[in-house]
Amino acid sequence: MSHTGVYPVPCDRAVAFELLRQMLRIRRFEEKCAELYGAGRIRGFLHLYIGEEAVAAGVIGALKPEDAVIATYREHGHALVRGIPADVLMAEMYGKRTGCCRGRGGSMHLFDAATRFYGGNAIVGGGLPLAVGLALADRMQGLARVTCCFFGEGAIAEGAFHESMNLAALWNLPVLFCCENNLYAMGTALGRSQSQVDLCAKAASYRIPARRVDGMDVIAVSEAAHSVAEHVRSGIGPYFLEMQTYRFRAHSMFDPELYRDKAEVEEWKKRGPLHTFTDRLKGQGLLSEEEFQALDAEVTREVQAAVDFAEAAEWEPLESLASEVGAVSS
Amino acid sequence: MSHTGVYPVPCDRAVAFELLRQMLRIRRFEEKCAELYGAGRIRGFLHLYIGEEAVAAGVIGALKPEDAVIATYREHGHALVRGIPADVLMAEMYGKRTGCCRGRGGSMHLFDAATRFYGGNAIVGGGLPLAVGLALADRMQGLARVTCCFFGEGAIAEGAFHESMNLAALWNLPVLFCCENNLYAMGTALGRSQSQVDLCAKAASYRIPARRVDGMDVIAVSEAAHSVAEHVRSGIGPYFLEMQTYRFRAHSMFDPELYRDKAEVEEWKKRGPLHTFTDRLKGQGLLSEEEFQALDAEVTREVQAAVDFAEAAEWEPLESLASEVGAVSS
Amino acid sequence: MSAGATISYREALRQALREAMQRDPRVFLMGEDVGRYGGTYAVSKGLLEEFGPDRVRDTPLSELAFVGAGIGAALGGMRPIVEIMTVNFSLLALDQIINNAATLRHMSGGQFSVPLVIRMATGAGRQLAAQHSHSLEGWYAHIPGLRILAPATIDDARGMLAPALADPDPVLIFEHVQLYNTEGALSDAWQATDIRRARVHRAGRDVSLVTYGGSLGKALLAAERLAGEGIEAEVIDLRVLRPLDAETVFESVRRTHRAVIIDEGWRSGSLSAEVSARIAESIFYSLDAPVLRVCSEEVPVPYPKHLEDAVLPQVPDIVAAVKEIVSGHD
Amino acid sequence: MSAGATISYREALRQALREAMQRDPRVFLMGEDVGRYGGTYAVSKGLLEEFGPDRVRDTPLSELAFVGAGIGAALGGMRPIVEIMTVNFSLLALDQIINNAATLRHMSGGQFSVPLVIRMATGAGRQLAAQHSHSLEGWYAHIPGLRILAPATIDDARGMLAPALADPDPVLIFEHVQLYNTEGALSDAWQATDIRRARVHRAGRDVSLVTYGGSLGKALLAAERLAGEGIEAEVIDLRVLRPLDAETVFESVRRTHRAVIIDEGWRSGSLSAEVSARIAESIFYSLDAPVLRVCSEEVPVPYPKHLEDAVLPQVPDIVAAVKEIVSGHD
Ligand SMILES: Cc1ncc(C[n+]2csc(CCOP(=O)(O)OP(=O)(O)O)c2C)c(N)n1
Ligand SMILES: Cc1ncc(C[n+]2csc(CCOP(=O)(O)OP(=O)(O)O)c2C)c(N)n1
Ligand SMILES: [Mg+2]
Ligand SMILES: [Mg+2]
Repeated sequence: MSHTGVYPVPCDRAVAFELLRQMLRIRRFEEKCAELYGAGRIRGFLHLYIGEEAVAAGVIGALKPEDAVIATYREHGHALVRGIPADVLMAEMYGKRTGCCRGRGGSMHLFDAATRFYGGNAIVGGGLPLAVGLALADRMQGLARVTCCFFGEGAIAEGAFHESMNLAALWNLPVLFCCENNLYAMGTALGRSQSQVDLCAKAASYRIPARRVDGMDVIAVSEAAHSVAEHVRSGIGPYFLEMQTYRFRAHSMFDPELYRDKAEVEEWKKRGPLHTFTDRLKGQGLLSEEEFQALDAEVTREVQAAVDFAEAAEWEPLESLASEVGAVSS
Repeated sequence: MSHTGVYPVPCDRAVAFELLRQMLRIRRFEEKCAELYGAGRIRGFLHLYIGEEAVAAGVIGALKPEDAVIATYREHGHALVRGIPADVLMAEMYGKRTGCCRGRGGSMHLFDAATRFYGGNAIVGGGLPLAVGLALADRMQGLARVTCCFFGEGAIAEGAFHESMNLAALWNLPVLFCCENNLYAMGTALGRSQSQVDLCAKAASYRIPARRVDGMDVIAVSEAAHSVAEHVRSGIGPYFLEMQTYRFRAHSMFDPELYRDKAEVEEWKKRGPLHTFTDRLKGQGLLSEEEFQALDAEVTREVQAAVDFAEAAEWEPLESLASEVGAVSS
Repeated sequence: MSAGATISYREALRQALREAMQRDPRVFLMGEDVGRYGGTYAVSKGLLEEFGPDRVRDTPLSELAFVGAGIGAALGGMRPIVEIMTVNFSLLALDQIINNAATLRHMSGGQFSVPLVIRMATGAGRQLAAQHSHSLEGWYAHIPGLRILAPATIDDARGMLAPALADPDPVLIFEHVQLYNTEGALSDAWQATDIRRARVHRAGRDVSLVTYGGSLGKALLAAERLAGEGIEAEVIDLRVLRPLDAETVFESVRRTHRAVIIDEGWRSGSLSAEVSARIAESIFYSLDAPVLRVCSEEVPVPYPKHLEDAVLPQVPDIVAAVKEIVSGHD
Repeated sequence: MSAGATISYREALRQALREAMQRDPRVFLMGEDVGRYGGTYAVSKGLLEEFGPDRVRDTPLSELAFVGAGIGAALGGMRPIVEIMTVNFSLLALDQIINNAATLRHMSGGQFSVPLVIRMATGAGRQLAAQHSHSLEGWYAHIPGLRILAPATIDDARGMLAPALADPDPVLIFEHVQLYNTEGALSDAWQATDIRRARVHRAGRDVSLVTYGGSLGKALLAAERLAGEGIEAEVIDLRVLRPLDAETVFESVRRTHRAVIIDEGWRSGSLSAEVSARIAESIFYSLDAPVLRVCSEEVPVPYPKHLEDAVLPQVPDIVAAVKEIVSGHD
């Protein structure tokens, strides 16, 4: 099912260009975040998605506005592609009151009601049962919507994965399970966390159809996502999509990366989703270097504007600390 | 893999007779328990194993004294076959101080250090991680012992099952996973709890070898258990054994059995492990009616002696209430 | 159901469920064996027939996932009532309750809320031993973002569900197992049940007995006995364990100058500690005597009746505690 | 390691681990990323190289199963040290901790015990937001059968592990995330660390400040400031949260007649409540003023620093509380 190589981009230029643009937005946004983290403007944990951009761009690009998305703590890319404006996101990264969560969530907890973006979850596997529930609500309300749930291959070892897959399959719920298999869960390689490293075989044990995709190839991801999202939307039941990808950066900003070889990282970087796709578009005459530079400049401006917005924003006032807590304590 | 029917009993008479005796001990012990429950001598929850005797008799008969056993809240049969004396067990059912757990555990929490019987667990799936740990300890200590873990098919939906299977397989641990598939978890039929009702297919997704056995045929169970226990003992890794069986009684003493047809129960009773095996032995000339009657009388005496023992036993004194609590509270 | 009729606590709960489902198509009930089995404590008996399997939804044994699915369904526009069979199994779902249900409103900066009701049976007294006798409602009351209710009366069993469902945030309802069979008359007040306030059940001038749930009956019995000895105890049913209505307690203790708290939780860290601490910090100068607590002994609950009785708070313990501070040093 | 040398809290923990594994071949360390990654907080860095992958065992993301496996391994003769990366993830393992680790000795009538040590990071202050900032050690202290330790000093970080491993029953050690980088000199006393007693850190006659873990430093700072204003505060580090050494607290309060409890847990139902309640019930007549508490605000912990700071107990809050009762009504 892997589509590596330089087969012709099968979609029209506008679609391809949009995929490129989304990947570039993620890349530039996160590069800036890393810089801002170093400067102490962003704090807490910061998990970069760099290297994995094709996954969020390809999958979320295949969803409809009425669909729902659930992601992990490595979700800046998903939030951006889903349509949360970069400035509001950046303000959230700073913890400012104009952030999408009024600053309360930060990097790991991005939420947006307008785009049905249900987070941002810092508990590995924590989003899976929520996705089942969102899909259940859709089904009970007769809404033909997809709930798209992202999680890492590390989450597959969790009981939450098992229980959620079974429930979704048992009740034929419209969940698109998107496994971002980047081969590591922090420092733990897939082979040291799973007795069965063929993740699609796991899906089969719930009778959930599964497909494996080259997660470094945004076209392959996008094509697969379009087709399985339609499957899910049709009401037949859930689908499991494994995207084989790689994170180019450390797990978080505290990770000395003792567990993998530099050479392995370099090898994967050769397959980097941005430059391979750019090359491919250029090779097919769909993109010129000038166009790329113009796009990059536009994206860079967007990111800089987001930083300016975040810098200028105010802090949530202390008096509002206890608002938004549900049953307020006496 | 199912051996129903009347193929010749392939083991020698003594072995067959012992299997029959163990099944009969369970049956008579539990019939008495049901009676005592009605009389208010046994309290709390009481889950009868009647109908499933071939499983405990066959599997535990295949273990060695140094092996470990973990069971569920439906474990009187396992405890009896494993060698906890009937009188000590019955005293525990009463909650008396001469019970195997000094009365603290009762029906759902039978334990015995001498026979490495690690309970009795009233949390569905709660014993599975313990089994993994016992097996890990054996492996780290270089002991070629089997940890045999019983659980119902209902437990398979729990995250604990998934995490434990993966861990055991990943670390090649000597766990014998024994699934007692009696088709119902309380009132929930297998098909309403699992999207994939082929349970051996689930085992495969952890790369754990699996075998399905007719759990109403004690010889089939015993043969399978002998062979897979050797596999496990050899250090290759865990094994998953599914025993297809049926409980003839209600889930517990409070269950009105609204969820299944009387006819279905009657159909399964025709395959009752005790009478089919007795008939088979008789048919092959390995057992006479007199011998059966003598055995039954002996077993009935054993159970009556256990009742007498329990009746005569004293209650644990109140002063000892707080003993056995670990870090004692100030 | 009109006021004045005598019904059981179980029936009151069932009427509340039925009414909720009749009134609002978004309401549904989900949990283990709520449907075909009729509910472990028979609370939901008959509802499957009335509302069908979509709205009275049996789940597999997957506490983490189906509680999480309840949260997701609430996010998705439904009004789920999730039954966790007993509090003992809720530990498996705790991550979803604490890290998602209780935090989503806050983390999302108020964009999302989780209008979910979780019901569960709690408490000891049925000789179910250590794993099936927890009283953890006070423990749950530690978590900001949750509302914790403990209906102790027929009125509250009947009346708390509707306002709980109307709450935009998660509400946990703890039903003490010993109450299901109790009977009583519905008062006129049930329709105006207030899930923010404690209730004074019996007026008295000499001491305030503060309690909730399964212990209310014991406190009332103790008050009667004390009355026979000329001591007039006021009895307060907290009803809402979080957020605590401390003011009602304070108002009482300001008059009686003495308090005894009765709580089936293990003493250390039970809700009784919080009530005592609130009194000590807020109305210290109103006190004429130590604030005493009658709680469970700090041991896992043993199976035999005499030991279980010794563990749980009993009427004579309450009477003794009151006498200690009423006749004592002041 | 000789006394007098300056080391970090992290290094003290590591030395304790190394020594434990050197001394006893039954001891091993197991948890997520304890090996190749070097431990999330780098506590176990270097131990994999020294002891090999069998004894420094990376686990998959399966908190329930690997904690349960630790319990099983302890039953099976090993002395496991299980690291749960942070207390936030321990919720997934709670069933095993409460229903197995804490109860097995009791349920088995004393036949089995669980000599297991579980270590985890706890606490807030690093801007990790709502799902990664829990302080639940006081909450765990509710459970009979567990011993709960909170090393607040370099001595305790170095000295608590050995007696914890020598304990035949489960011990949970909570390491506050803010302490790992703190440095100090080991005193002569560390080798005789007593895991049953609280410790008076600073003598004082006017008020008793009772605290533990990450708040000890704040209490000591507050005491210094108060000393500048002529108020001499005694500072008590509880160290052992269960079973509580209330006697050491009582002894202090009997002299100072005033107490303030500082606890990073959310106020309602935190350990501070238990300490206050114990004082109120046992030495009420020694009190000259209300027992006050300085705890966390009852909201999920927000990401931005100014809001997080506002949630957590701070030195000025402690100073203010003391002044309220020292200059107040008496
Ligand atoms: C339940 C839980 N356990 C542990 C952690 C700590 N942790 C955060 S991310 C992570 C690795 C997850 O790996 P994976 O699911 O593959 O996602 P990736 O980070 O590779 O995107 C771990 C162990 C956590 N957040 N939640
Ligand atoms: C975690 C948990 N959830 C729910 C229960 C209540 N319960 C007890 S037995 C049971 C059914 C279990 O079915 P299965 O595993 O098939 O075993 P069987 O009773 O059929 O032997 C349930 C739901 C429990 N004890 N533990
Ligand atoms: Mg990964
Ligand atoms: Mg079953």
